[in-house]
Amino acid sequence: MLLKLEGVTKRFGGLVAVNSVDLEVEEGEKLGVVGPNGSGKTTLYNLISGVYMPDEGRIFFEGKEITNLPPYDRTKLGIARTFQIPRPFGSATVRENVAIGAMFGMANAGVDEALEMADDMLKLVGIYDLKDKEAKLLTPLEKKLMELARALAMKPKLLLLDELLAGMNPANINEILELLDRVKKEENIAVIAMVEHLMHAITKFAERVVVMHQGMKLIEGPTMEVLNDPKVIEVYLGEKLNVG
Amino acid sequence: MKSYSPLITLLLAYLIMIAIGQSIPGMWQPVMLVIFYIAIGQALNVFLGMTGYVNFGYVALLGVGAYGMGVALGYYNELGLIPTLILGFILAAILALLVSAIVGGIALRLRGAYFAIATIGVNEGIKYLIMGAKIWGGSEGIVLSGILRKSFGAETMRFLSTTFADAGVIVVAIATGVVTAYILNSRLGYALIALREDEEAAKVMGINVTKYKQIAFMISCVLAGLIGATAWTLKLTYVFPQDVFAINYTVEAIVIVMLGGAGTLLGPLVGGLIYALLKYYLAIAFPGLQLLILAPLLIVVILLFPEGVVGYIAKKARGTRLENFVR
Amino acid sequence: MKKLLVFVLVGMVLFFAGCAQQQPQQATTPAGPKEETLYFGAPISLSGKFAEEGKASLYGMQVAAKWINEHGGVKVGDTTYKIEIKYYDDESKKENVQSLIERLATVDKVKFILAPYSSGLTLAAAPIAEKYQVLLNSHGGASDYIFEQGYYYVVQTLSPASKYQTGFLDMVKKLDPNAKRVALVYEDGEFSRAVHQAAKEYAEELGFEIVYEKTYPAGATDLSPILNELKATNPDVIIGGGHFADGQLLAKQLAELNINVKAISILVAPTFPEFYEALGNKAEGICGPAQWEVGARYTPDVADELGVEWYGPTQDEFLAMYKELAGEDAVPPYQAAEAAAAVLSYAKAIEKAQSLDPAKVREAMNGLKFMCLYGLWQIDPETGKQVGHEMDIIQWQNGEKKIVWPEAAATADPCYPMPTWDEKASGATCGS
Amino acid sequence: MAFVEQLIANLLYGAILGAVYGLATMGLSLIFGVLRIVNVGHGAFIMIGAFTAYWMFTLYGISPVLSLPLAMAAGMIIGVAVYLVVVKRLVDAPELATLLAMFAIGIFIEEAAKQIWGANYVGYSWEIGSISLPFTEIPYTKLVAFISSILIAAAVYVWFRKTKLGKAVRAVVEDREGALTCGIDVNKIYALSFSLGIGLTVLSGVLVTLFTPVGINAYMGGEYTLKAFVIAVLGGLASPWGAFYAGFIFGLIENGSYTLLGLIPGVEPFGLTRFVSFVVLMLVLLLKPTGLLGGE
Amino acid sequence: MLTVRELESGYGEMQVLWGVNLDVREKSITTVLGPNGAGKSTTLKTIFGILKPWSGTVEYIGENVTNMPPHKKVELGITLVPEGRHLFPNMTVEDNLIMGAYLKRAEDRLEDSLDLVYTLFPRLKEREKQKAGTLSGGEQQMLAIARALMTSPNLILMDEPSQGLAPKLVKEVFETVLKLKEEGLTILLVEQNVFASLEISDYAYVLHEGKIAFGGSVDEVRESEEIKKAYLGV
Repeated sequence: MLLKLEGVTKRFGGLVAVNSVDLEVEEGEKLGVVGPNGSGKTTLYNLISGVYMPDEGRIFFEGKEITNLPPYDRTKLGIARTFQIPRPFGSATVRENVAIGAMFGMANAGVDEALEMADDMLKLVGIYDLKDKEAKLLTPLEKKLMELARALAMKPKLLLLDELLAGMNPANINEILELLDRVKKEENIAVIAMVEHLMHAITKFAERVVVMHQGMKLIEGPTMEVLNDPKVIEVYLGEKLNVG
Repeated sequence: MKSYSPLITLLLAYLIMIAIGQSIPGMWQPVMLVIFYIAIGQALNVFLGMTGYVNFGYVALLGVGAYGMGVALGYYNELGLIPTLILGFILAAILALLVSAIVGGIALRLRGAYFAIATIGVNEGIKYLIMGAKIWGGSEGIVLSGILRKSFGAETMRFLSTTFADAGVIVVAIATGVVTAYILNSRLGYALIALREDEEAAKVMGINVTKYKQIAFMISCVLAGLIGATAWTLKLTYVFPQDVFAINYTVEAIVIVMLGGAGTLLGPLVGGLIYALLKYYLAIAFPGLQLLILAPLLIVVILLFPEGVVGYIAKKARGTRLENFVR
Repeated sequence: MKKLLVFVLVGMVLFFAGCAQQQPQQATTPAGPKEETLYFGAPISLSGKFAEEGKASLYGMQVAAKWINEHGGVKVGDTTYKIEIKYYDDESKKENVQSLIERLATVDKVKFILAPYSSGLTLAAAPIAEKYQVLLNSHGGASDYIFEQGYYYVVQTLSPASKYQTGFLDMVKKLDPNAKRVALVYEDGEFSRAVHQAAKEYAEELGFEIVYEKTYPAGATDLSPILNELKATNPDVIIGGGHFADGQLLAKQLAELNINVKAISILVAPTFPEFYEALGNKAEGICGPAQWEVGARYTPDVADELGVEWYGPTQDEFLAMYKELAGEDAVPPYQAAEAAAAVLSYAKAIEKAQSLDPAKVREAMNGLKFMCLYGLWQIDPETGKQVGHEMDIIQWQNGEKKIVWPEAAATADPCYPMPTWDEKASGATCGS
Repeated sequence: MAFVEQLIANLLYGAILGAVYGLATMGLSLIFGVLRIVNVGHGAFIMIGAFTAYWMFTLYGISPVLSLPLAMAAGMIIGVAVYLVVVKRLVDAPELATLLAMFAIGIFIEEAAKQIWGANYVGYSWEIGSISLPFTEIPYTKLVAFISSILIAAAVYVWFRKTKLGKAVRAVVEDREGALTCGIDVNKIYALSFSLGIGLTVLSGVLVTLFTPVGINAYMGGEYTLKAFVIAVLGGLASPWGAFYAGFIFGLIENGSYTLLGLIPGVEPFGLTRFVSFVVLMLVLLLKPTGLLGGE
Repeated sequence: MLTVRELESGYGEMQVLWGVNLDVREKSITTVLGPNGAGKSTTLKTIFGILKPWSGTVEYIGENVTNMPPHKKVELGITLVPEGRHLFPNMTVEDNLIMGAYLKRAEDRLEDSLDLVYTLFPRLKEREKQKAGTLSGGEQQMLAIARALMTSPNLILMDEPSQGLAPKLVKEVFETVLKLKEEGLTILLVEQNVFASLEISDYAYVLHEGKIAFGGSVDEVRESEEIKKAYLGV
């Protein structure tokens, strides 16, 4: 068991953003988390990556409790993430951005090593040409790729992708999915990807899907099974959206 | 980009300045003035430039550094010359560390302008503690030249307050530059850039932002303390609380960093040169009117180069061969 | 890049403006075979906290230089030197003072420097003056400790801090043997502390009882906590103050809190006309130590009587020349007179030494004793401290500053005890 | 008993002084709140107000109370001018750039004032009597300063809460983009707030002289700048009301702690009151980092 | 009604729009679709004037309004419902609405507008005295739209009104948009929710990498399978 959440709850004032969620992720697993905005997905990510501490419940990573561990210590254990709205270190170059990931992530590399790793990662995601550009000058798509490279450079065991694919066109999506597949196989990274709309992408990518609804886990199971579940269609997808 | 080549530019600039000071009569003190301003800019830059946090209490660190050296020379001079000086530097560093640990521990939890303004009372606070509680001579300060003359002889005293003090300022200034260059190329530097740009994201990238902020803050403060110990105590041979906690040095250091470009290695050098030389020559050309002229000039520079002169040049130089030498 | 170009251009223009200004002073005037210009250098606080004092002292120096030039200059051998003051603005800041002293000593080749205003800045100037072996004549740095540091090239023209408040105590003791209770309230700064520590010791020597002693920080805007406390101790005499602003405030709040005593002496502030302007007739009867005051009875005749030489303008000449420089209504404060005296002492000592070598001039100063409008000038050879000059005590009487002590210099009798605040509120003045 | 009387007297004076401090900080907080500009030149504007009161009184015998509206108007004009010439171009520049610009403006004003008015310390005497209390005397001028401060602060409060323009300023503070969509001319609101902030600051300069009618000088503002910043932080920085209350507290601490510190032998209690203010600031930041009354 | 030609703009040094052409007809709903980062929001912000256009023109009923600041545009009857709502969280619902009627022209119609808004959104009337920050997400979106209506607009630019709302609420929002059209307003909509927005729109544009890749009536867009595949990610 790589990651385990037990009854995790997070409240903001009166609002219960995440309500008693249990979740288990195996090493090297590909999991999709779906749900509309406001269903608690991002809060869940923030709880796993340590941006927030849960009000109730416990979180384990490789059997070790990390419930109240600060985010920078979690990365050292092997958790990495991207952001829904990319958060590059704007005035640093793309290469430096990715190197920062290598330096302070699980890879824990020295400066020279990190810069080399950064080059490799940039080649991997295909934006090596942009390495000397200031990160703030990238297009949103490029920023997302850079964030992916930065997260991969951390050499994580668990990679949390927050709406990585949103806004990409199908060709890009396929490329990224292949890339994730390759990385996952080579390095045995567990990937949790989170999506709002792109159902067909999730079907291609995830082996298992969790649907979030109003802060709670609505359902979880094998991807196709879950997405065709009438309950899911009713509360989340609505009648108009036809999946698959 | 791991590169120490901008350091060449920096060291070269120091060499040229020292050469000018030594060869042109009357230029030595102005050069020392410029170096003093560059140094306080550089030491501030380690923190302000790389984290974006403005430390308004900055002068307090110069002040406690000055006191560290002053206390050693004034109260422990029977140890002998060399041990007293060593003690002086150690005390300066320790006092600066102590103050920065306390102030940093409290104020670094605040962000942006809140941090800046929270630190604005630091120098006043320490000043009034020293004066009110009559610590180290209270408002009468420590006057050293007589003591030094008595303990070590007139020649040594003269040597200490001129050659040695000047050499000390230069060494500290260059050390500050080297430390800056080292930080820029180290994990610390990358961590600082990351947290300056986006603290939340930096945390998730594995950066213990509190730790790195505190480290940068303390490095900056210790360097400031050493500048105070050399440029003030040794060179002026006295420490008066009203003098060493004057807020205008903080503001001047900020001006220098901003003029040159925050977070760049050469920024404080260029900023210090512009600021100190402008002021010096304006004071000579238009005595009494120099600040009246300087103020609008500063505004013009800010309007033209919001990112500082070096920041501007570095941007323009990106991709050219100059790039390696401007940062 | 255009921005950069503009910037560099502006920078260069300014730089050359600076250089252009330098040129004339480097070319020494080859006016005549036996006439040359001799520069006295001065870092002066034209900006910053000592700007007011700085300006007055500059005028004083310029008046003295002008008088010397009009009266045959300074003669060394066959050469007659015209005196000119070479001054820069030190912004009341220590780093600037050091640079400027060096510039004066090296670029301008000045051998005789008039120290900056205040003890702190004088102390900052001393190591550099010592390094270049140029004379530093303090006309605004009163603190005694400057002259206890063992500097050889540093001499003092004004009376040291320890002498400021002693005359007042002498006066009170003479006028009223029953006045015993003395309260001290002063600014917590090195200068006023030096003044009042000396005053305290002296008071105890004279048999006064110190009933209260507290300081307030520089820049305080409300002294009521300290004054409420002081009022309860019921003193006969109050001594205090520090600089200008706080002295005004002290007097103002003594009035507001209706604290009546027989005599008050406040450091620095009462010597300025603005003191009376600000307080109106509340200033009546308030005393203060002054290095000099308009009306001081130092004349060539007095010098004759004492058997010392007179040098420099008479008071009337000085006042007239000061007005020419500073404006029609300008009345010189003591900062002007002491600065003038410093210039005169240089001229006198150079003539005595018959040399422009600072070491020789310093040597000559040891035996120098003369009187000018500022009073006697004589230094302690050991330390360079001023011993000849005496402080005056001034008192506001009927809207005018009068010298009331020492008796020899007095222009009026002391008004003692001073009127109460209530009496003043109903229009009473000293002498009415 | 003497101890208690002293304490009461000091607290009374502290409250009066605190009200003046509070008002002298409101402009700073307002400008920071709306424009996120740290006005390090704050004191220079207080100085202008002080000179306004001084000149009006000495030249024309105009009572400082009547100088209040005049100073406000003068301050607002200066504020608009500074805004149009400098600040407007820096609204979107980094925080530090504006800080630096304000520093330069402060210096410029001080130096210009020195050239125009000289570096003398001047003062004026507006004698309108005083109240005698058993343990101290309070001049009516100080009471006038106290009451004016409270009234002006209240007026500003009402203006912000009830008037359309005041609400527009709040709207801009709360959400600039939202304000744009309502048709609010954000630039105009910035200019207005800036000039209002400067106006209040200049006006507070008059009140400062009502409390301390002497020591008026081109460089007098520095003292108030420092205090204003400490008070602003205590009050939560962006909130003019917070600043006003914090000024009160600051005045009480500064004067009130004197009596207590006097019990410690061998120290200078007056100097230590300043240290106490600093410790209080640090404690507040430690316990409630957003300031005593900060909502953010 | 609104004609946009060769519009270019961006943030700082980064160009986002590379020549956008748009037409909005009176009393219609026009939708701009496109992937994230294509420049949809940037287009609206530039039209409204929050971002300065680098080049190109914006015409509104024949008048060139390219460089007109936002408040002048509000005066002409253009307003924006910004992405992320941008309410005044510490002001009451009522004050938020009153701020909407800030300009003279709108203030004169304050009562009428309030009536209209409260009829459209009875929930807001109930919460009149509540602070805007305490409303639920759906209510906040309603308030944002209501506040825009208070400016008495003719043309409303709407930026992702359904963002972050549960599917049921999304439906409600789109119904509201339709209602506004029935009230005679013109709407330029930016949406990620392709299906829902196509359903209510009359015209649609597809934005791709800062340029208009396709534009036309909703039916034309629907039919163009290729466009769907390439750009809409459907």
